[in-house]
Amino acid sequence: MAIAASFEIEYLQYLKPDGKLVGKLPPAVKDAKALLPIFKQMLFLRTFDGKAIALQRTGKLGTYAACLGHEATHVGIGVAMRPEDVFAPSYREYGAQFARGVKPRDVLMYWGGDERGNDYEIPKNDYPWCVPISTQMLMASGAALSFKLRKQKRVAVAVCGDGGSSKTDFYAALNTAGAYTSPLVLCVVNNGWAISVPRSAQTGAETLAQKGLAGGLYCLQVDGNDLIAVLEAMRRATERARKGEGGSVIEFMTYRLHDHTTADDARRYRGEDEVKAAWKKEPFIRLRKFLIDKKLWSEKEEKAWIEECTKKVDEEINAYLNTPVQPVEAMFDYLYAELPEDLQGQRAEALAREGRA
Amino acid sequence: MAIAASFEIEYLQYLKPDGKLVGKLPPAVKDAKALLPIFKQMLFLRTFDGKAIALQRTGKLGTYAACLGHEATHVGIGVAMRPEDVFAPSYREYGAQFARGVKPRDVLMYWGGDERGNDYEIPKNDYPWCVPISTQMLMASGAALSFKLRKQKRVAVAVCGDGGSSKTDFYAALNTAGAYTSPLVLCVVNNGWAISVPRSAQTGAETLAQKGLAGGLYCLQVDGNDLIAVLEAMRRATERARKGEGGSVIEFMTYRLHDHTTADDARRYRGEDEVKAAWKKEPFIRLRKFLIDKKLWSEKEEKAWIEECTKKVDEEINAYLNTPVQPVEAMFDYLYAELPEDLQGQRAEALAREGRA
Amino acid sequence: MSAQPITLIEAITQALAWELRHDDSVVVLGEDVGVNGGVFRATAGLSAEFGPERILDTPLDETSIAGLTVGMASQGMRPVAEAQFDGFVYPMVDFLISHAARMRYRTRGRLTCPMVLRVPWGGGIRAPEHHSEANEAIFTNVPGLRVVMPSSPQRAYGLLLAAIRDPDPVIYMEPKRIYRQYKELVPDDGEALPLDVCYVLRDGSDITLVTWGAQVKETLEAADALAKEGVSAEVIDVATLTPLDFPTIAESVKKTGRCVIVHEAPRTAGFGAEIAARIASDCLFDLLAPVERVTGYDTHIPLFRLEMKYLPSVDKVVAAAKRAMAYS
Amino acid sequence: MSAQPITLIEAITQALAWELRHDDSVVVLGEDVGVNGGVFRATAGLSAEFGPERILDTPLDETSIAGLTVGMASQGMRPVAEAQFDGFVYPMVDFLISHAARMRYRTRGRLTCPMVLRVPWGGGIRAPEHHSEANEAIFTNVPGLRVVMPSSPQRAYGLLLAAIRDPDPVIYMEPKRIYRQYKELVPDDGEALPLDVCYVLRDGSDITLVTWGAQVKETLEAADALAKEGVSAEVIDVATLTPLDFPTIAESVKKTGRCVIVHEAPRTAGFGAEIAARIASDCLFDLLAPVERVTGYDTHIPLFRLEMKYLPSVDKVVAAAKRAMAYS
Ligand SMILES: Cc1ncc(C[n+]2csc(CCOP(=O)(O)OP(=O)(O)O)c2C)c(N)n1
Ligand SMILES: Cc1ncc(C[n+]2csc(CCOP(=O)(O)OP(=O)(O)O)c2C)c(N)n1
Ligand SMILES: [Mg+2]
Ligand SMILES: [Mg+2]
Repeated sequence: MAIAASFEIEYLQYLKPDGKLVGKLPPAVKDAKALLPIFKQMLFLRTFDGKAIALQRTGKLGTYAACLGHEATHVGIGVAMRPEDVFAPSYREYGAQFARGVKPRDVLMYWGGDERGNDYEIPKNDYPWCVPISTQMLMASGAALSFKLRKQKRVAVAVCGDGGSSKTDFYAALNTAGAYTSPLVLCVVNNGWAISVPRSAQTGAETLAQKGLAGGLYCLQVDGNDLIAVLEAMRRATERARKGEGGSVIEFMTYRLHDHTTADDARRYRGEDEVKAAWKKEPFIRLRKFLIDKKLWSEKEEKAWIEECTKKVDEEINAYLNTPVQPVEAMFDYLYAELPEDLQGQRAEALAREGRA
Repeated sequence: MAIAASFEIEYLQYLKPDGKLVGKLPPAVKDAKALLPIFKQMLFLRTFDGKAIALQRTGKLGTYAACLGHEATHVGIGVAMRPEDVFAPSYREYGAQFARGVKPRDVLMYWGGDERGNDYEIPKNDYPWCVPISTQMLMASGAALSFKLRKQKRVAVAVCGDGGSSKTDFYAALNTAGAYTSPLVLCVVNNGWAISVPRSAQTGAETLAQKGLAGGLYCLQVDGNDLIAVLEAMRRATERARKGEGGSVIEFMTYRLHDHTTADDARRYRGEDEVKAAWKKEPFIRLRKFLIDKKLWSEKEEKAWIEECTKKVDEEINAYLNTPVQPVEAMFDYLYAELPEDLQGQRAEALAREGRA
Repeated sequence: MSAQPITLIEAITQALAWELRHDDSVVVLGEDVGVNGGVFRATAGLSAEFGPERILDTPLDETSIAGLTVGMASQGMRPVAEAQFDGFVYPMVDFLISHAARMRYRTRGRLTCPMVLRVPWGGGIRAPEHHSEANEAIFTNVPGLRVVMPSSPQRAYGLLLAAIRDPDPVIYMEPKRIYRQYKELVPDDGEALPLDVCYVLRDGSDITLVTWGAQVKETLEAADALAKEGVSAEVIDVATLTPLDFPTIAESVKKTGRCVIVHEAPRTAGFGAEIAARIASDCLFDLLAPVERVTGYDTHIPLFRLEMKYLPSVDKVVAAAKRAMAYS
Repeated sequence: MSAQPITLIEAITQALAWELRHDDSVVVLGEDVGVNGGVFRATAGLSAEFGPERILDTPLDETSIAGLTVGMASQGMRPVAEAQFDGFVYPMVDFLISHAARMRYRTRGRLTCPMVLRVPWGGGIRAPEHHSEANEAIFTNVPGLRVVMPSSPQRAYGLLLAAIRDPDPVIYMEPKRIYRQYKELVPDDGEALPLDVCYVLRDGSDITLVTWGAQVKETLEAADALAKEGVSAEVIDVATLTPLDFPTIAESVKKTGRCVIVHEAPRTAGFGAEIAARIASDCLFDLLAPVERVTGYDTHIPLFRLEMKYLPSVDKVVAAAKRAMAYS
């Protein structure tokens, strides 16, 4: 039997759900201490997430997509990047965005129905939240190509979900990254569900990581609830990219512990048992245990830190709630660099309707 | 190192370019004799192709896409199918279509600028020529899904090129076939070029066959100039499909010996040497030698058969040339099952302009 | 007769269920349409009644949905696909234009494409980005399609049945803002409504108000308001945009001499332009006043803090009608 | 000054080369645009001059082309993408509408999308299916885009330079039927033409003929024919469809009182509807005759044996103008 090609896809896990290390620390985490600030970011994220849900429930926010359970993956992706890199999120990766400088108030503004949530100062070149599934993956491929053409040592990192890995744009992203050997890292956050559709219904592929083979990319599957595995996967992929060795697809195995969004009711389509089991593998338990075992963290410190987080998030919420609505002409003023004459009448009409002629 | 998944992609070749058998005949070809009628069809195809090019050169046909060099793949795909199966061609696979009952005059009508070329009686349910690259692949996935839902033991077979394997629709086709385990055979005819773009620029993937892994499909790479390998690959894939085991991607390695179409000039972008080398591996030389070695064929027989082919093709050309143009109302009469009232005025206007009010 | 009055979206579910029961070749497909019953619950209960082989969850890809739908339709099934929101139809455009609209034309009738694409359409529900678009104009310049938009539970039921039974592809756009706005008795009798008719919802003699979809409500309210001021407005629900029943509109405008067209999409090159253009051609000498369009502005519908300022409103319609009435 | 008169397509090549030379951030991408120089030869010679890092062959996928283009543009490059034919832009629609047209709007100006999509447009060259479509209407209802169509070598040059330099996305549709129809001196001086102007190509007093793209030629010929019969026709080349310079059209129609709009796309909901609608609103009382549209029929452009019967022609335009002249 002649063989045209053969492949192996590696699976990375360092920290098991019980907090025990498998083997030794990988190059991405030379010192366990380095995990501490990231763990604290994860805690901040969870605090934020809970408060945002509460805000929506009380009518002060629009539909909101929680990130409960994804914290290791999201924050890990964000901290693994350099400031000059470009991040292309879907709509859930606040953890990565916070690590890059986006403010919680921006997130709230966006879900609060205000475009200014996308107008953060840092990170200046990152992509805004992206509602059309996986189109960010392909835009990121364009960004990566632009880095390569301009000989910049920058990496484009994009995130989609397990559902998003079925989208044609995802394939276009990996195919173009492969064709141009461009510095692109495609992160597939496999949280088991795309709204009500389970991972098993999305594709016949055994892993989502292997989709990268379709474009000749480097493929990895990792435990996305294991911060260490996330960091190591990102190190490998971004280093390859920066060295000009091309793109990667990384599948992060995690679980969506919340409803899809606040507009969803997951009880319609998934069992309690599955969720309960997933709670045992969520990313904090193991990392907390690991850090406490190493004497790097304590319950007391955690309590104090969460209080700090709460205060900070409340400040952000207030900033959001106190931001006045944009004036009506904002509808027109960001459409083109200069408002075309053809639209000036409509703008004037809108102003006149506000008694601001 | 933990492994998440591993894969091997087989390469099939039975008849080497010099006509020597590698190993023994595969299950698809129990008896060498069975190759003879197929070889004759291939000869018919080459006769037709040459005449069609000549017709275009003399202004009697529009742009035409030749199939020179693809005969083993095209005819092999066609003969491997059953009448009740459905075929979805791109725009070049006359060999497969003839095997299924399409008439040469239909092909000529189509390239001659007449929609009636798509209105053949047999095969009633096959898809028409498809200009938007690879969209036929996804329609075929829909057809395959419909067979599965209706519990029909039919297979949908679709063909695209190496260029077409970059198209998002191709990925959608394989992903949906995998998700639904539907009876779909995706044939990628890798002839080295997509107009001026070489295979190497389409993707970073080592093989095009491996793209099927993205959807968990059965993947094969075969020598597409080796009729026996083509037949065996099709046997495997259609049998799997008919048994409910799901879809396949087969990459047929061949070469486009002609310009992309009669509107193209390949000398602009590829060297003579490459073409010369490819001529040595084209599908007739080896098969003819094999059949003559087996005493199943002779030069004399070939000469006689080609004369027959020529006569038959000329008849078809005459039928095409003698078909009057459709009346102007044909523009309207196949748009909806019944012409909506809103359009009747325009139809009347068009008739009136012909003095046929 | 449905024992209880039902909403527009319930009427859609009722029509789907009727046709699934009566025609084996009908299947429903889309993202989350199965067990979950669709994000708007249009397919609620269908999976339980008809099973996963008739109600198919699809992988998350609109190109796939469109391509599978065309593929199935051309092989004799009658698929009813759902786009989860208006903003997600763009990846379907290629299959709709290049294949659905041409299958019959291209093959001289050998293959056809009896499919429906259901699209929850339009703004006003405080939804995220891309969940509020009025993009019917993408399809109205495409021959071979029908573009249909119901504006009441009864019409939703009858027009959806007609759409599914139609031998050609239909884009069926559902004004999501009025999915649950009010209830109506909708007999579950399998009676389809014609797809080539504009509905005169209110007779009037002074001015013709032409609209479709969610704006039917505001337009009827505007007619009420105008009536109080002594202006008799005729209200037409276009219902099927293309192919258009223009004679009904023309007849009305010839009678009233004035016309305001109301729609949610951006004004420039919105479908209102077509209606105004036909009036300028066929009713020119009947017009007493310029034809006005009350529409969304020529900008993207803003996120929800501003969206109501973007949408046509009762007072915008009334103001336009009064401007028209000032001519005599 | 180009020493020799050049064709429209040569003017496009000249504009691309100028801008590639003068702006490092400009790159060209598309299928076969590299060594092959494009299927229409619009990029002939560019790969040799600027190399494969500025002139990029893409994999065969229009979604990829659109997505890469938006991705590059939003990171500070100025990509000029090519769709090989009009019939292949549909897979690009999602990126153009959902991202290109909204990048600035969505981010309040933080990111922008200075890109151009070049689209060989329209019929009449005896090409295969999907190589002859007039689909500008897909884009004209989309805020945030500019839709531009040149109709002469000089305008092709100046408008393409403007399109590339424009800070927002431009769909630049090239009437392929007149790519090589005639030559003009086109100074290679890097001078752009304005994108917000309709061009009055011929002054007249009896009737206004409004058109764009390939039909400019037939329309000018019709004006000649009408002149012979004593009818003075003003001819306007719209050139930039959106945002539209309607004042130029209105001024003319107010003067002449008659208007015929000529375009190749299907009539219903074609862009001609918008122009007619605006006339019905803003010039109603100046009109002496109904506004007529001479257009493609509301059907797909047929394969080439019939296509000339589908397209607007000189005599169709003349006949419409004469019908308008019959009113007084
Ligand atoms: C093109 C498109 N289609 C449909 C939707 C509606 N939608 C929003 S999120 C979602 C599921 C996404 O699942 P997945 O990719 O797994 O990401 P997750 O939400 O689980 O993070 C769907 C269908 C959308 N936003 N865009
Ligand atoms: C969507 C689309 N884009 C572009 C084209 C123009 N085009 C026709 S054939 C072709 C190359 C196809 O190459 P390949 O898929 O390798 O098939 P081959 O012609 O070699 O058989 C291109 C770009 C098209 N027909 N459809
Ligand atoms: Mg998911
Ligand atoms: Mg090829």
